[in-house]
Amino acid sequence: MNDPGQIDQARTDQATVQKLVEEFLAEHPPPTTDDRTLRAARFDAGLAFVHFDPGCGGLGLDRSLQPLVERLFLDAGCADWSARNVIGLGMGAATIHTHGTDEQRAKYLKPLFTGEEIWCQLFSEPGAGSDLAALATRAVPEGDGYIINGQKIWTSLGHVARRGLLVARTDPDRPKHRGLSYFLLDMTSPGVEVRPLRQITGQAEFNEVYLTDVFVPATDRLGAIGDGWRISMTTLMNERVAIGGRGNRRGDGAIGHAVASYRDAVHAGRAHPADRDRLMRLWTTVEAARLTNIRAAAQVGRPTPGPEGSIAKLQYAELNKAVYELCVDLLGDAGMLIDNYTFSQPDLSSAASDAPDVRRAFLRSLANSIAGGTSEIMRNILGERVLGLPGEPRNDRDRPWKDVPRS
Amino acid sequence: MNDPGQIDQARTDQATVQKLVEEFLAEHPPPTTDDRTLRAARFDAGLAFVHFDPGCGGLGLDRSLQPLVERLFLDAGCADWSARNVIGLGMGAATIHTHGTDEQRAKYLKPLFTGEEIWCQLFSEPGAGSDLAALATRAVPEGDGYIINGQKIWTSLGHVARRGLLVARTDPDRPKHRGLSYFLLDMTSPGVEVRPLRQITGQAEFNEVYLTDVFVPATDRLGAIGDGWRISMTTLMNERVAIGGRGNRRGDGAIGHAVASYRDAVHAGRAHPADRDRLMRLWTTVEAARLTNIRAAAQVGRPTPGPEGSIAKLQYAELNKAVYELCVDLLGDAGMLIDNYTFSQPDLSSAASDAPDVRRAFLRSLANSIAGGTSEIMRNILGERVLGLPGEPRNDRDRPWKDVPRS
Amino acid sequence: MTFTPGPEAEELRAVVRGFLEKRSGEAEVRRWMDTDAGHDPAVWGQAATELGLQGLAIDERWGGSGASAVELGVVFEEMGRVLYGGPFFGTVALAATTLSELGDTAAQDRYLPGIAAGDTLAALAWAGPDPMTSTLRAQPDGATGGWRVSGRAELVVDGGVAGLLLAVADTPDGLGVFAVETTDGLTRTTLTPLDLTRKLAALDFADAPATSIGTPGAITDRLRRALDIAVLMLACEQVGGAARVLDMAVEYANTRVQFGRKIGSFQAIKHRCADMLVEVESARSCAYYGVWMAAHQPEELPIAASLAGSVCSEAYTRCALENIQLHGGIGFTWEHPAHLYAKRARSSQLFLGSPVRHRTRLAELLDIPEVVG
Amino acid sequence: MTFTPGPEAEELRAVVRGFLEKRSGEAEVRRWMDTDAGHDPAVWGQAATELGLQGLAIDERWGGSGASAVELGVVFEEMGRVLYGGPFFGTVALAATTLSELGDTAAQDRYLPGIAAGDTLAALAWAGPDPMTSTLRAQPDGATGGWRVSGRAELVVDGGVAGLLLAVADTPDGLGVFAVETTDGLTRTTLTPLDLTRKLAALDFADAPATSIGTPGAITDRLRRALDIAVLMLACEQVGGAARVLDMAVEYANTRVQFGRKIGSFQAIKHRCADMLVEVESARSCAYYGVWMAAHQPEELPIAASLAGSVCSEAYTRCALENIQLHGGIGFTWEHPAHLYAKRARSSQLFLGSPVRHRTRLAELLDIPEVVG
Repeated sequence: MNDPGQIDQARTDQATVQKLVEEFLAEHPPPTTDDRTLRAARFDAGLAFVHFDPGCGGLGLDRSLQPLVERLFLDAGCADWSARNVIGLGMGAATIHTHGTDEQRAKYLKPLFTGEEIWCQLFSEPGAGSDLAALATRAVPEGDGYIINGQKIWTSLGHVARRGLLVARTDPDRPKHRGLSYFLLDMTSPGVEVRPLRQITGQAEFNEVYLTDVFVPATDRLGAIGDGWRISMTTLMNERVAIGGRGNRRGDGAIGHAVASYRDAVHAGRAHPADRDRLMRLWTTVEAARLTNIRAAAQVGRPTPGPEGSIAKLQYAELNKAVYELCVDLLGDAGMLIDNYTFSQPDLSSAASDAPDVRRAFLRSLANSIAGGTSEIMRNILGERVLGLPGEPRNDRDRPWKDVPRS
Repeated sequence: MNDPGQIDQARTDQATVQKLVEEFLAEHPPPTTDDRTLRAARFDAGLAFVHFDPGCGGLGLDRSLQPLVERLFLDAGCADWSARNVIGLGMGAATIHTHGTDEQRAKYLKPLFTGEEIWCQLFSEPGAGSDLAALATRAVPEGDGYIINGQKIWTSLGHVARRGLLVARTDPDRPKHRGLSYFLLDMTSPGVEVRPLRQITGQAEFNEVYLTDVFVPATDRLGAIGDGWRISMTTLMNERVAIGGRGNRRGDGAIGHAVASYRDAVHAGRAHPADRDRLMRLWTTVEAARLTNIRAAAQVGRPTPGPEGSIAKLQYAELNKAVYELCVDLLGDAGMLIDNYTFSQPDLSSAASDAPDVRRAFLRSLANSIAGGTSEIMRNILGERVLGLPGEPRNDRDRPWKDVPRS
Repeated sequence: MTFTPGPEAEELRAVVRGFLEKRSGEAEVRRWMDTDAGHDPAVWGQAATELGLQGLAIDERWGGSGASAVELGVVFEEMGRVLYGGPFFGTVALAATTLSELGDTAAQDRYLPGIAAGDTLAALAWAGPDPMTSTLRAQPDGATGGWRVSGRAELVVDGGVAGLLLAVADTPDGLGVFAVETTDGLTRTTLTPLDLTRKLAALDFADAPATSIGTPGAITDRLRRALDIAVLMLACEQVGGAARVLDMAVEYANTRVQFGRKIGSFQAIKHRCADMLVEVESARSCAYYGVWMAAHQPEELPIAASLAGSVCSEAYTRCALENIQLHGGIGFTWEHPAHLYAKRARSSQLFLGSPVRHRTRLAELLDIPEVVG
Repeated sequence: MTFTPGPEAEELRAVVRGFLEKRSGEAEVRRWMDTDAGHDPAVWGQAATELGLQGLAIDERWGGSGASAVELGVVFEEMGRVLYGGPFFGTVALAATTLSELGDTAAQDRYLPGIAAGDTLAALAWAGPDPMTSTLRAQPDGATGGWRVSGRAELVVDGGVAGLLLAVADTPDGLGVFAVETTDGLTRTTLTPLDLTRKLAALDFADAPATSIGTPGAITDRLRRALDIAVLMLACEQVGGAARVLDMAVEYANTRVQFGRKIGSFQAIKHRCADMLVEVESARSCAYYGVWMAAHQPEELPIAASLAGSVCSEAYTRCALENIQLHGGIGFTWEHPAHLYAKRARSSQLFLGSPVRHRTRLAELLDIPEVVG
């Protein structure tokens, strides 16, 4: 429950922030200001991440104010970088801000925000998906740094990223969660090889990243040795909020495509009387999920996203699949076709298309309940960390990592 | 896959059995033969359970022929005892036939079949539901028998039963599954107290049975000491088939009520355009389940029901709930009412009503996915024993029962 | 936009919760559910005089507190949580709201003070599935200058105990609302409700003398608005109940041991609880959004009401049935409270518009066409 | 009643499975799915000449084996299991069945031997969602005594490679079926199918010369019957595919280790597999029942076909999507076969009547009324 005093404070802050942004925009009119220049100035003004510390792109305000700021800049016609640098903005910045040294914050946050440096995430491995803490990529101390060897997978933007959020094992003799460390990897380092990973749409949004004797200086380790798991939680919590929290206007996004598909089908005489309730059932569930997101985002006084972010992630994933499945059904025979399966590597620089091929969108949606934590893992988190139910019996938690069975 | 030779044999047997029943009915015309007399003669003729041994009410034929025999007798106008002595006929007979001594078979099977002796099942306990093997009712040897103490629950027909299928713990120092024994309990024994258990429909179909220093002679132990778990599996497998295997004609049973409810709703102007597909979706699923049952029952050459019976049980339970939920929805406002919540103890002697109060049927259906093994347990069985997936890590299987945590 | 109830509403919640836990615990609910009255008059009186609940959203000029739908929603949420059996829904959500919305000051002067004081029990009666198409009939009574109401209302929430009946009836000029206070020409038949904690009666009006509230034919929009607010109060009740059964399920899963483990450690149970949580939070969002819109953006009320009306009632039913399943056999017994919630959920799902009807209305409001032929 | 395929059918299954595993493994399927032809002519020929699959259900007088729908169903089940990419569905399930059912012996003499021998690839073409309401048009060609077919068939299974096209077209006398063998007046456009293992083409007929099969206006019932049999063959394919993805899921769940355990030991996975098993067995029952009825109780065919048409396609889709989920990321890659099955499932769900259309037809057959207004 929110504290009354905090809420009053939040209302005041909202007005303050609104005023600051207006003044900033008056000084840096978006139509006549170069995008990167504007973003650099915005960072310096503390309007990049208002909940970050002053000097780090923020003003030390409440996290709940950030969506308002973003909206004000978008409404003023500024470019939307949320997709193009989704890992950096959505997860990297908060992780570096929370766990970084002053030097690391100074070095990485500004180019991340301006878009000069795109970030990617090097967490998952072929043998460590849901069980992320089982990862096997090794980081061995050498000189004033570490030598990294291993293979990462599901690296979106890996082919355009300048930097990567890397978790690697520094101590295989400790239990799995306690032998990990977190690194900020320069993707241009020798030994980093990025290979596209073709997915069921024919495209390759993701990559495999092979790390062979890659040197990372000790100054690019984030947090303490062995603290990698705890730090990666910051990244993942932010990821779930970022995934679940998309779309802010009623009827936007996938459900909007479904409404359009339904109208088309009715118009073409393809719709079935039962389709309307199927659509409306999804519409109401999507709208409920959207409202829950707004409620969660409006919670003031919480420095980081909590496990409730898994509600949004879970709903987003399951609903997106169901919505696009409906879209394909509404196509009738044309649902047996697709625009193409041509191989390509999107860099996410164009905003999401207003009218995607819904068949492609359907195929793509199948990853929603897998990437960023499967729906099964989300339900574990909700059950254990939100509702307080007991965990399963584990045989992998307290043994040295090297002794735990793996596939 | 069925063996070709077996299938040919089955076709011959079918004709044989049909002829035997016709001859029997000519000799004992149902309209002029007293029901119990007819059933006694039927038992002696081996037409009670044709797959049982000769002399035990059977002819040693394949189990798949039994449904045919039942149908022939019903079609000839014989009384249907399947509900009135559901435990005895559905589970008790097969268990006694499989595991009993010659004396036990001779003593119990005939009065069970004629209906002279109604049977009940004394398995579940307040602390042992899904985890049946955790049961705490003790059987301690004394003289030429055992003294039983404990509490059983969910005993349908307990208030009219003459005999009970009882599982009790004979050795608390052995692991849970290995310290149990199986008894045939005379419900008129001193120390047996049957108390009705009121359920959410207001009725009490089930009972609690308190056993206080009840003596059971050693001759009424079924099978060996410590063999209770294995024997109870025979009972449970037959139970699942009995529960799932109901209803043999297309459109019979709950789905028939739903079709009628839908017609009424359409007629009264209460139905919604989406209701028809909702009904038909259930109709097709019910019909598919019915066909799967027929397929399973037609499998020849299998002496006892296998774990596939859990498919039927699972489907029956989930579908029954969904079907009656639809029936209530189709009532509109009247779904907010019920005929009554009056306390009563049904003895199942009347055949299932053709037109039950669907609101009551809905409430009753909520037990379908609990009684006789929850749907969760059915899915465990299908996953582990049909599909061969690994079990969960267990801490209760190999320790002495007395050391295992219980609630 | 923030539509979560604010600090004042949360303070109110704490007071109401404390009161209901003390005066309407499970034992009280069970004791009164077996009576025709369904509630303890002393508790009702206390709610009115000490807490001012009946008058919470009634304007101050009629003895109320003039609070908004947001605060009233909190009260319904708390009542839903404990299955409070008094005629609060009929009296406050339906009758008082209708009087407030219809804006007939003479009727308000006459009836609202009694409701706010806890002296008047009231109900809204109609015939047929939807009040807006009620088939009760009213005709002017030339002799008295009043009206006469006829017809049978098959199912009236709190209709058995209400001294004041507001009958929605058709007239030659269109739909009207009529106050019936006498017992002349009125026959009440007590019904057996699926949900024993919400009393139902059938009412037969036979030329019952009545007073018109507002002008027949001119009250349609206002009545529709009153009903939408009532739908939202029902949604709040449903959120309270759904949250309560989730608590109950989690508590049991954290206690019951089978196979040597707490059953909540099994994914079959844990994931079901997680899905219930999603349902509850979805329902809560829709209900809170709805009452906020009722209070602050009335033009959004129709969409918000039907959104809540469909989402909250289905969420409650799913959670309540899941709670029984999760409890296993014990949840199927009369002695365990699980069934009381399941019956309330199932029953309230069919009241004031089924989910599918609310979704159809939403589609109409959003101009999403139906499929013809 | 026993409707499980009998011993002869099971012997056939063993032969077909062995053949397809050897000649149409995943590598072959992938190689050919990137071609327009979609299949290896050598394998097609071998299927016809060595195994007699194309002619299995064609009468012996035309070089077939005269087997029933039960045996043919087994072949489709096995082909569905490996996603065999040859034009078997168009040629056998649609064209040969239509020729067999229409009973025009001249046409049968002319076309069936070529199909049975594996020399003729064929397809059934229509315009619009349902062949029974095809909007292709045919008119008599006074000059030749034949017919001319016009119109665009947007989506024809195996239409790109078929030398024999059977066009369902409307005439002044009613619906007819017309054989088009020439390339005059015919334009084929290759389409990109969602399911690359089943080739699709759009066909434009512009006064294409054609021969009528049977009498226009008099073939409706027979064509409907042929389509119902094709629906059942599709259902058998779906059962084969669904069973295969279940196997794949179980195998992975029994192999993949996370959190120090095989993932199949987690209830979240295990129960999902159990639900898949229920789906597969339900689908299998409906498909087997359907082909049995087609062979032995033709009056039951319409109900049996639409039952299978709705149940099997939904079961396959659910299992195929679940299989991807169960595999996690690897199941989302192009290199893993999971997506091939998902695409086949999704695509065949929309072919020859969607599940909701089949359920609507079932309701009509069972005289279950629709809701008007």
